[in-house]
Amino acid sequence: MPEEITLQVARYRPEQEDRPTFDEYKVPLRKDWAVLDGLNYIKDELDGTLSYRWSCRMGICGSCGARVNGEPKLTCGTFLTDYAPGPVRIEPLANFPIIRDLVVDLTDFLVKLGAVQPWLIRDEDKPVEEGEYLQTPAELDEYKQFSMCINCMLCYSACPVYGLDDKFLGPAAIALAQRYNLDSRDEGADRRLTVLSQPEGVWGCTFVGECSRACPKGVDPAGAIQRYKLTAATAAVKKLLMPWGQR
Amino acid sequence: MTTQRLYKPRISVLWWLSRRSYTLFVLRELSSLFVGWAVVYLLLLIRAVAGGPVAYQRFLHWSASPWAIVLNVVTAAFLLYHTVTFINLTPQAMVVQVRGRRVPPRLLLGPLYLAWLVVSAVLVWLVVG
Amino acid sequence: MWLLFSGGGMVAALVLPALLILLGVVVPLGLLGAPDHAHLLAVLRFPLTRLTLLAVCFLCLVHAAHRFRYTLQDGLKLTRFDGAIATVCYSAALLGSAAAAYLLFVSL
Amino acid sequence: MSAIHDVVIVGGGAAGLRAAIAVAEADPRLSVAIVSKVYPMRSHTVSAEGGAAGVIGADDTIEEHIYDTISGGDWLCDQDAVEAFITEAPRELLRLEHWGCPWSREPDGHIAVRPFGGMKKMRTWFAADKTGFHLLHTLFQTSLKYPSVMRYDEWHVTRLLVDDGRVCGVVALELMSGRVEAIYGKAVILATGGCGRVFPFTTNAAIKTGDGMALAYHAGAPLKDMEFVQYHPTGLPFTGILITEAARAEGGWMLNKDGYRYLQDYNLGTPSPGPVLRSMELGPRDRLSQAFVKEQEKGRTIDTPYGPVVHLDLRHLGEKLIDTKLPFVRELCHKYQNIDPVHELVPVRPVVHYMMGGVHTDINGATALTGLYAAGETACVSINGANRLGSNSLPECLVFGARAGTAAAAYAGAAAPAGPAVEAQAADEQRRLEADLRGRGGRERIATIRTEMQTTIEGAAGIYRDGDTLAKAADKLRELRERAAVAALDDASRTFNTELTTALELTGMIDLAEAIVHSALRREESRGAHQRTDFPARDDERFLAHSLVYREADGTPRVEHRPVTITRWPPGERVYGR
Ligand SMILES: Cc1cc2nc3c(=O)[nH]c(=O)nc-3n(C[C@H](O)[C@H](O)[C@H](O)COP(=O)(O)OP(=O)(O)OC[C@H]3O[C@@H](n4cnc5c(N)ncnc54)[C@H](O)[C@@H]3O)c2cc1C
Ligand code: SF4
Ligand code: F3S
Ligand code: FES
Repeated sequence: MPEEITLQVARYRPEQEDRPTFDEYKVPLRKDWAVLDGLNYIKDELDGTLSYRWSCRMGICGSCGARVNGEPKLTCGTFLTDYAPGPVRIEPLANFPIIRDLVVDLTDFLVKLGAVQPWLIRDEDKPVEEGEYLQTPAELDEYKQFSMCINCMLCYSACPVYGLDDKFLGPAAIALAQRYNLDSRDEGADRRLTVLSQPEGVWGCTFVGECSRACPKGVDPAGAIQRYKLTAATAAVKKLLMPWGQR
Repeated sequence: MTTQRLYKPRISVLWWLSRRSYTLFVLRELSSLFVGWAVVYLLLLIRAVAGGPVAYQRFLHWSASPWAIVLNVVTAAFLLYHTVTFINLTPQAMVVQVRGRRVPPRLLLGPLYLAWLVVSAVLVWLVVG
Repeated sequence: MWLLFSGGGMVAALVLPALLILLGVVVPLGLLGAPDHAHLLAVLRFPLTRLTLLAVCFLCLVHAAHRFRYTLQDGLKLTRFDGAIATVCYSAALLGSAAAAYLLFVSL
Repeated sequence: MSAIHDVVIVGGGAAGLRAAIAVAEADPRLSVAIVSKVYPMRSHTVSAEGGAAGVIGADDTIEEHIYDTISGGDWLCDQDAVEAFITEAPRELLRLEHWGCPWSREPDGHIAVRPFGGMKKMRTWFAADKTGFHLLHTLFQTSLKYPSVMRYDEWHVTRLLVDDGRVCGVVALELMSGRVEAIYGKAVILATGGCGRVFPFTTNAAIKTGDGMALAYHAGAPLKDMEFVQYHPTGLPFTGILITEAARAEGGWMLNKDGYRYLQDYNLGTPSPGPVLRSMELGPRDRLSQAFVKEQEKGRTIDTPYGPVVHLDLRHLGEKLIDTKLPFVRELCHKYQNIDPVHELVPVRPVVHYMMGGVHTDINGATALTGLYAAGETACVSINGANRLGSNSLPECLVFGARAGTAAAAYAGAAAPAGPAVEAQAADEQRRLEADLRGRGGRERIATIRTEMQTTIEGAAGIYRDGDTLAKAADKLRELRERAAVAALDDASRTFNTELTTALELTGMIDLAEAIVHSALRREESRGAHQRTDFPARDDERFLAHSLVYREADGTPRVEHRPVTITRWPPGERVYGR
């Protein structure tokens, strides 16, 4: 195994340049080093000006996403040896505005997340004193997969539709809406319907399916969206047939 | 005070060439053109049949011309691609419950392909008779 | 709309390949003798066939139109012209279906 | 430009979010700001795996959970605080259920509980082994529904504004733009988590640099019981990634080099095939980590490039149980260690995990400074004493987050706005950061100083400590404090300058390292996680007391002691395995 590997890291220094460029660094190639360890080595030993996000380095906080050789990945869970002998190209996630180097602006997603009302909605809250809402393991399984999203944004980076039209709600936001819709304790599906059934909601998705392939947590947002299309379409037909019907 | 200068990447018109999976996707979507053509072709055939034996012969003759055959071979390929992708994606989009339990997606593929075979066989039988 | 689209997709997936391969490739190449005219006419005149064929044509065309609309928009970055593209695509599908109806129920 | 709120909360982890919701529910007219250096859902709470304790079973009682906690903490807990905590924990966990947290369930739909280390009954609620993740996302998503809660995402707080002994806001750096702003609040709640990153080998995320503790310490509030640092017995070598205690609670075994369940040699009970509460592998963390060091001394550990390890054996649990109850453990082992615990032994070693100490608060989260509150790992209400029990920390964040929120709301409703003096302080701080960006004179790399600090503190304040080493470490840290103040910065940019924030974090961490070392030096006894080889016995005569550490004007720490609150549980022997 070679001793070193070259990382080509995308740099964007807004105070100095108009567009991203690449800088090359040589970092040690060790068996258990993730791409993130390589970046940390650069930051600590070679060049303190490189900016990127990370925190948990155990694949759960969702902050360290970047494109590694073009594929959206969690850099803490992607190993350098898999790319030996290199070089490895590291770029910020696609489809987001770049703030600096590997750091992208996620404001858009947070606005959309709020818009789908990702919280438990009840017609009537049960007082805490009366204990838990019952939920069988099977009911839990119904939505569990969609509750695994770590908001890492790899799916947004992979989805060409989001890249073309940033009004599209996007995979993770819709999957999270489905997470609550499918929760047996929730009664807010109607309220979310208005947001999700807009043209920029589920209908924006053309089922490219890349989102699910990119997702490191097996959330399958593509599946969530297609399933929701059926729900939304049925609701629309119902409304057409019974315009005055119950809510 | 500072001014924020975000770099907004732009997608090129040829984005779908940038990754193999994107290209496959666009090909899948383009199959729609050939679905359209297949329907038109069938309609032409029906018109020929309606027009009597002579018209029908003329149609058969025309359909054996090289360019018609090439077009139809390409169409056939796209239609097959459409069928395979469509069937493979169906379980992802649909959840089937049997006795309150979710059927594992893989198990759904079997019946779908079977249905395809059965429908095809019936059609062939109808046409060839 | 989407229900029609996916319904059409499914119909297209199940029905079209066999028909087209048979009638568009195998028969013209002479690998199989062409079905005779009387037989086809009989099959086509059967009312159930007419209805089914109309449904198949309609669904498949809608499916194709819908998909092609998005392909144009995304593939060529034409989202701005969505309105126009949509009108053209769906009109074409409707026209095709009307032609099918005419052929199946009037000409035959 | 500067912003004015009623309550400013620093930190968006479990404690911070719970506090924000508490304020919003107490009085919707109060404006709440959550200022966090990372997006709230990235907070370290996300990494918690095992679960959250709260009495729910029919066979369990509040009384027993209190006793487990107090004895687990080697009688250094304030008993009134523990009582309040244990009583309120179940209700907080239920509230979370009502907000949608996907707790694991029994077949009949009720909440399921699992055993945990040091607990006599099964009372740990869990969401598979991603409890913290689900808890944090539930809180974050729920917080989105309150219009009075405003967020400052990726704003790094660098200073507390203090007007005549009263805290009335913070100064923060917006990472994206480099702006430095004052964010005023009648009350400020610190919820910035622990400081595991002071140590070289830790389960803690990169953001756990103890900023809140350092901020409070600088502003004049004392820190409490800083010498109590929890080592978790099962971390993966190299990465320090945690293998949750739940792995042992479900029946995992600790084996030494000879495949022997060595814990039986350390007064922790006798082995039996299944898990036994408060015994063997389910003993408390301090005792398990200490047993590891003894095994190492006897040469019965296994050597690896990343130091000695023992083995965690899960193979007998079977694939099915591992996949339903410990899927994340399997995922982590597979990804980061390239082994499959269904068939292979997992190499583990003790790793720094949790700070029992923190900003000294009362039972409502109020600190020694008016208007300043603290909650979560950054605070020390004194429910954890000398050793925290696993799964007590998440409910602590909830219970005391809520209490601090309610108390701060009540205070802010009545308090007067800040005086003009603080504006000058804010301007001062702006100038300081500007100057840092223009260069600091020094030449040393931040990473060099950080590494020296980490090795120093690990050598002196590890699992076992002694007076001489601690005294030497204290000197070394003083020197590092000076070097860090001028360490070089490569990066002069204002946009997302993570080197600047790293430098700010480092100076805070050195302060905390000094606080740890000085508190440890003064505590001449062994208790819980603090083991002195030169004073191996517990000394209730002199040290049934909390350490309080204050910062002198020149930066040196001054340690005082104050008595522990004992109500109904007189100090006794810690008995496990019997
Ligand atoms: C791997 C692991 C597993 C664990 N498992 C369990 C378990 O199973 N059960 C259990 O009970 N406990 C567990 N714990 C402990 C528990 O997770 C933590 O103690 C708890 O999550 C701390 O929460 P917090 O809200 O206090 O802080 P955190 O979640 O750490 O949040 C800190 C917040 O403060 C912000 N912040 C920090 N500094 C600044 C600054 N300068 N300016 C602005 N914002 C700032 C951060 O952005 C962040 O939002 C575990 C801990 C670890 C490390
Ligand atoms: S759906 Fe998957 S890829 Fe998308 S944000 Fe969530 S975890 Fe990441
Ligand atoms: S990649 Fe995009 S188009 Fe749909 S299936 Fe996924 S959201
Ligand atoms: S660092 Fe947290 S997901 Fe990679």
